[in-house]
Amino acid sequence: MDGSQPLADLRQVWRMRAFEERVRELRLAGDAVGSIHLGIGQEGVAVGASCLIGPDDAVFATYRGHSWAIACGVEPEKLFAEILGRATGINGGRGGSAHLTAPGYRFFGENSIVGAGAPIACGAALAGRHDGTDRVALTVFGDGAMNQGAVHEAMNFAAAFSLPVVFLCENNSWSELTAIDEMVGEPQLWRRAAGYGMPGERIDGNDPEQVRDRLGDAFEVAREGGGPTLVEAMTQRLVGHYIGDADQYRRPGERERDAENEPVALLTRRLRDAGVPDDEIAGTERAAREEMDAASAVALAAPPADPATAKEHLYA
Amino acid sequence: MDGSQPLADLRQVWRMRAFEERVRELRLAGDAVGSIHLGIGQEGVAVGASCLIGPDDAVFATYRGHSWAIACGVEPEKLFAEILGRATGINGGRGGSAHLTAPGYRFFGENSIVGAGAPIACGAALAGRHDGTDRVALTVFGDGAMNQGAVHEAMNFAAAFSLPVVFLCENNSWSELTAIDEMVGEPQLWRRAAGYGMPGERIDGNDPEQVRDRLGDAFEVAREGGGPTLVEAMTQRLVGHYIGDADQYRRPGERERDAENEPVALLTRRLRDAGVPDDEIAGTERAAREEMDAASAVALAAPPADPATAKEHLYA
Amino acid sequence: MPDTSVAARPEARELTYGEAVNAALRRCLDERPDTLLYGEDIAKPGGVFGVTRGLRRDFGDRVFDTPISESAILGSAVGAAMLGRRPIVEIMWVDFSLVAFDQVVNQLANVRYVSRGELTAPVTIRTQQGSAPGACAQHSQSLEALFLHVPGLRVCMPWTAQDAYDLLVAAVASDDPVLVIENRTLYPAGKGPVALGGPVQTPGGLRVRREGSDATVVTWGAMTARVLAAAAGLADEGISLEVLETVWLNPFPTDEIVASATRTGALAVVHEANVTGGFGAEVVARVAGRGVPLRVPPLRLGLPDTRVPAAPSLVAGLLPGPDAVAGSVRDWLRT
Amino acid sequence: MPDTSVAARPEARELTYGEAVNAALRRCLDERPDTLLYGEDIAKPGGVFGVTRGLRRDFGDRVFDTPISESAILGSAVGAAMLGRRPIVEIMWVDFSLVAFDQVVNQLANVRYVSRGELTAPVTIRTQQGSAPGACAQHSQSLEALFLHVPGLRVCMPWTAQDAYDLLVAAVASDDPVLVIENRTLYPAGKGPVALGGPVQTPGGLRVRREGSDATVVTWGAMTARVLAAAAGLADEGISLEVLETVWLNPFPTDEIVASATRTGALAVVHEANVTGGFGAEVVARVAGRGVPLRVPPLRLGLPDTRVPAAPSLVAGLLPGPDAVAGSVRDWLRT
Ligand SMILES: Cc1ncc(C[n+]2csc(CCOP(=O)(O)OP(=O)(O)O)c2C)c(N)n1
Ligand SMILES: Cc1ncc(C[n+]2csc(CCOP(=O)(O)OP(=O)(O)O)c2C)c(N)n1
Ligand SMILES: [Mg+2]
Ligand SMILES: [Mg+2]
Repeated sequence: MDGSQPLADLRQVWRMRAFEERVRELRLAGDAVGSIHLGIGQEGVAVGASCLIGPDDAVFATYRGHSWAIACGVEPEKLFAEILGRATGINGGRGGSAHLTAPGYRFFGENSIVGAGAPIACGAALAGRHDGTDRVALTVFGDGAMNQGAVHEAMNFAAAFSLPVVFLCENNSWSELTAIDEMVGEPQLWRRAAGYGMPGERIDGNDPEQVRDRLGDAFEVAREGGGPTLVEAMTQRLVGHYIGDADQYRRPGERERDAENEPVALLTRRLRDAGVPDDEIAGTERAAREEMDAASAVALAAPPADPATAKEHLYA
Repeated sequence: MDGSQPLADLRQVWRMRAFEERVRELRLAGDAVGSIHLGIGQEGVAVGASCLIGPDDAVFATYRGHSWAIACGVEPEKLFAEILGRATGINGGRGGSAHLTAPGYRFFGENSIVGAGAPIACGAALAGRHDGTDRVALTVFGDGAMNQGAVHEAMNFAAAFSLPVVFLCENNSWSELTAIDEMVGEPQLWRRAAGYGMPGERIDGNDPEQVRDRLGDAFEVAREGGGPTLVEAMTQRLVGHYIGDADQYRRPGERERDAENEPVALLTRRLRDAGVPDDEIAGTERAAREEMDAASAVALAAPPADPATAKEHLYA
Repeated sequence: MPDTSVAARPEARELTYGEAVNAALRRCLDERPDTLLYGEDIAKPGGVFGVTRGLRRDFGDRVFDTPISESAILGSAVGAAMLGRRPIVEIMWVDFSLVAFDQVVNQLANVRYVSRGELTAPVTIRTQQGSAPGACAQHSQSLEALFLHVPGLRVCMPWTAQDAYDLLVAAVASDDPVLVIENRTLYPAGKGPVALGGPVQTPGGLRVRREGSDATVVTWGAMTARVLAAAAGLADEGISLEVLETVWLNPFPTDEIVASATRTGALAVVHEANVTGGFGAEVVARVAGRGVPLRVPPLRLGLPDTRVPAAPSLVAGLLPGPDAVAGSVRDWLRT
Repeated sequence: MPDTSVAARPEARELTYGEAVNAALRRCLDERPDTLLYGEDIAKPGGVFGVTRGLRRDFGDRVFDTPISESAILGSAVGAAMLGRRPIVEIMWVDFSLVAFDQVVNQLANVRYVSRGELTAPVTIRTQQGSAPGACAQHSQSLEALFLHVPGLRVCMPWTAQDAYDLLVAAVASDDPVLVIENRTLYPAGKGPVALGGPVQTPGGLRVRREGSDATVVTWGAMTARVLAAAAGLADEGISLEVLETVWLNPFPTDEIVASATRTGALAVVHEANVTGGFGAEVVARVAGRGVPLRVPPLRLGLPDTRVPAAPSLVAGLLPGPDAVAGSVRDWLRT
């Protein structure tokens, strides 16, 4: 394998990670406030998915959705500004870290209610059936969300009507502070797909290549009228559930395993194996940090959202 | 096979059917009012289940639950009175046909919200884990209820905690006026069980013998700590969704097939094959009709629920 | 059910309330290709109350039945609306909306606000509510107050066949999400001339159902009939009630009600919902907050604070009928 | 978090609001073997706010974590209560209750009524709500009014650490279902002496937080602090407010409020919920309905009728702080 794709992937992983590490600094410094959920360690999924998302597609993410917004192409500056509550934020400060929305970028938003995005994605797919596009709706949620009624209803709804929805479960083993394997009778979550009459599979979410390939199949099936698929992407968050989570519930050996599997480690190994020079590899991180430093500086310089506008846009 | 069990079964089927046919007369005569949902044709399931329900068990049914109340041993007189809105009704007229409750009979009630009984049943099972009983909670619902979020949550909850719950889906092919097979991607509903990590199977709900046997296994597993099971009992309603439903949505050949499969037909054939005399078979119906005529007459003679009591029992 | 397909020509047709709803849906499906109509049993079977009959036949797969999955119904409506459709969805009984209330409150109502209007959610939710003989506690509630506490959501409650038509057409045309609360006891009722095809109205406004000078009675939904019957009876006794039916509850016609109460010097609100926390409290609070001088303390009538029993004799003891309304108003104005 | 395990001896301990909740739970688990405590992340991790720490360790499998399944949590609580348990369940944010609102309204609240007391549902639902800096629209609502429109359900909202303890103990002891709405901004706050182990209170009553003669201000929850700060400031200007904190909203202390408003001749209600359809309307309507003569029209303050934005600068422009409360009250009393 030639190194150009993994290098591009690593560059993207680093953009997401550098973005979130900068967000963490801003939160710890008090420039940003409130609950912020980082996806550090999980970037492989969004990176692998990004090139699959077509111009008419629609992405629905969760509160842990910064990387998905970046994957959809939203400028980091506007995301920083949003998280910082600035007037220049992508939603003028109304959404914040946990409710980002950028329809112009095919990013139909984060959702802070576990599972609620899945039925909404069904609607986006349904719209595509009537508006002449070949839209695929991608809904991303966590392992814990699999136990929420709305996700179940969405999966059946999509399967019954063969809607072009891709259900992407990012299984990071934890739902907040609780281990998913203690909260289900069958920890292989993808196995639920068969009951709905749709294909399902488990993939390595840390490998953008594999995500591109297998999630790509799901997109293709959906786009060609074959209906929904459930993809369970195994991954890990290297950080707490939210910034401030003491993160002390990890199991023995977990952190070591995670450190080995996470996408930066995986892609770095792959690049080395392909003979890409260390300096070029390190350059991906450097460039990303520079980009995010600059973007966050611009955001920080922007004025806070104007209170005088707070009542606007409630009704047409 | 000796004929005594099928004869007893037929007797029970007839009690349920005669009860409901009498309810229908009362509704059409205007003595009872409102939406009433009959389970005529589906009695095989409740008849087969009745002997499995132990003294500490708890049964949760739906609006189509008259037969389940009878299976739990509630006196038809009190059920008639309830459906007629009489003071002597099992709930003094507060529940009506669709919200009967008789905890003294292990009947923890009908529920008129599709799917809502399933999580409640989990709680009954949970209570059993702490109160020293070997309670099994039986929750009965329709095929359409399988698509309701609450049922999904309940199944996972029970499976995750190995709760002694038996999930019994009475699949009568129709959810109100809509065919279940058009509302799911996988019409073999029992196949959902595997995704939750619990056993599931499809059985003939028209045959009390088979219900007793297979549902009995599920009860036994649950009682011995083996956790929940999903049983899909195939059956049919021979009447409309509610009294007054014009019932014109049936598919070609459906009525004929249903008439052949329904429990009276099935048990009658079995009894004839076992050499039970026709007169004895016919006697089951006669006795049931007499019982229900008498019971309904008593109920009809009772006074209506007293409006002066309507505000009582809201709070402790 | 008569063919309501001529809706586009402005003309009056003899229709029941349910037929008027059908005519409105037909018009919307006809005039707006971006509409979708779906819900449980609404397409092939034509609805449990027969209200949507014929629409599947005439509009094909824009009209479809759904699984019993209210979160999927409402959630998909939110998503389809974000992506440019104009879904009209049915929640068969308002009571069932509670299994999916998140999609209304946390999702639908936030779309426009959070995106500063970049996204909109022009969803129409049709539902019906109210007490009918024999219905159980889970099928009898009047829940408009819950929705009226949700900024971002418009709410209306037609009582006449004409309003069943006009409000629904207005709801579908509105770029805001609108909840239309019908009443199942009215579907087969109220046959009379309904003007179809008229200009699309804007959400808002009220109906002066009766002019009067002794007291202002604000009411909505099926209670309007009881209030009007009470008012007719009281008129014979020389008590003159002004009856205002607030078909739109959001936006709410505060000014008109304040003006009427100022004129009559007395305010009563009558609704079918439980009194405590009902929207009657809001009406009273708005009028009181404007400092309207009232001769007598404002009166609220509704379902007392209990659950709803099934037996007709029990409900009758709870929900005020025309006589009870008249009696309460009489006693109130005499104090 | 200090060990709160000595709850049974009546003594005062220095506790935060969150620690007081913990102490109350500990006492209930200790004294009542029929209690169960469960919800998302509440057992092994001790809760996302650390409020339930140590209880799993000390009470074993009566305390457990659940899947993210609010319908299963609430529904199973209903069932367990029907069968003789006394479940205390947590809904992490009140906003999340909306995914399972059916289990509260259509199930829990009906149990006793429909069965005429043959079945009861002594469930305690603990949740928390309110606006905190940076929280998004889906994590910032104050929804007490929705629950207060549901007959059959008791509702309280503690503000002090002492009430966080007392109300919760009272809720668990009550044979009715009770919703206890806490406030996450208070968990780490309010460290002070909390009397533990005192007699179990009965639901009901209010707290006179400040006596005064110029106006009665009714408030609850975290707004109490803002109102008291405003009242302290206004006192320096010679405006004397009587501040009543209605820790129990159902049952509601109507008589006490009517008496106070009658004495002061002015009534304001301040809450964190949206104004329209908020429970402030009910308070005003009750006082108005009693014909209490008021010098000035009643005042309602709360979140204006919008959704809740995330940016602190935007929320600050919406939710009245102490100064805005003081300003509004000053203007109001001067008219
Ligand atoms: C309906 C609902 N219940 C509970 C929560 C609180 N909550 C937020 S994130 C979370 C855990 C979700 O876990 P998972 O789905 O695995 O996603 P992850 O956070 O791991 O990405 C919970 C319980 C919520 N936001 N919505
Ligand atoms: C949450 C909810 N949605 C919709 C309804 C209306 N409804 C009552 S019965 C029914 C059909 C249920 O079908 P199924 O589960 O197959 O049970 P069956 O009636 O066939 O016994 C529907 C949609 C309801 N009662 N509750
Ligand atoms: Mg997770
Ligand atoms: Mg069915």
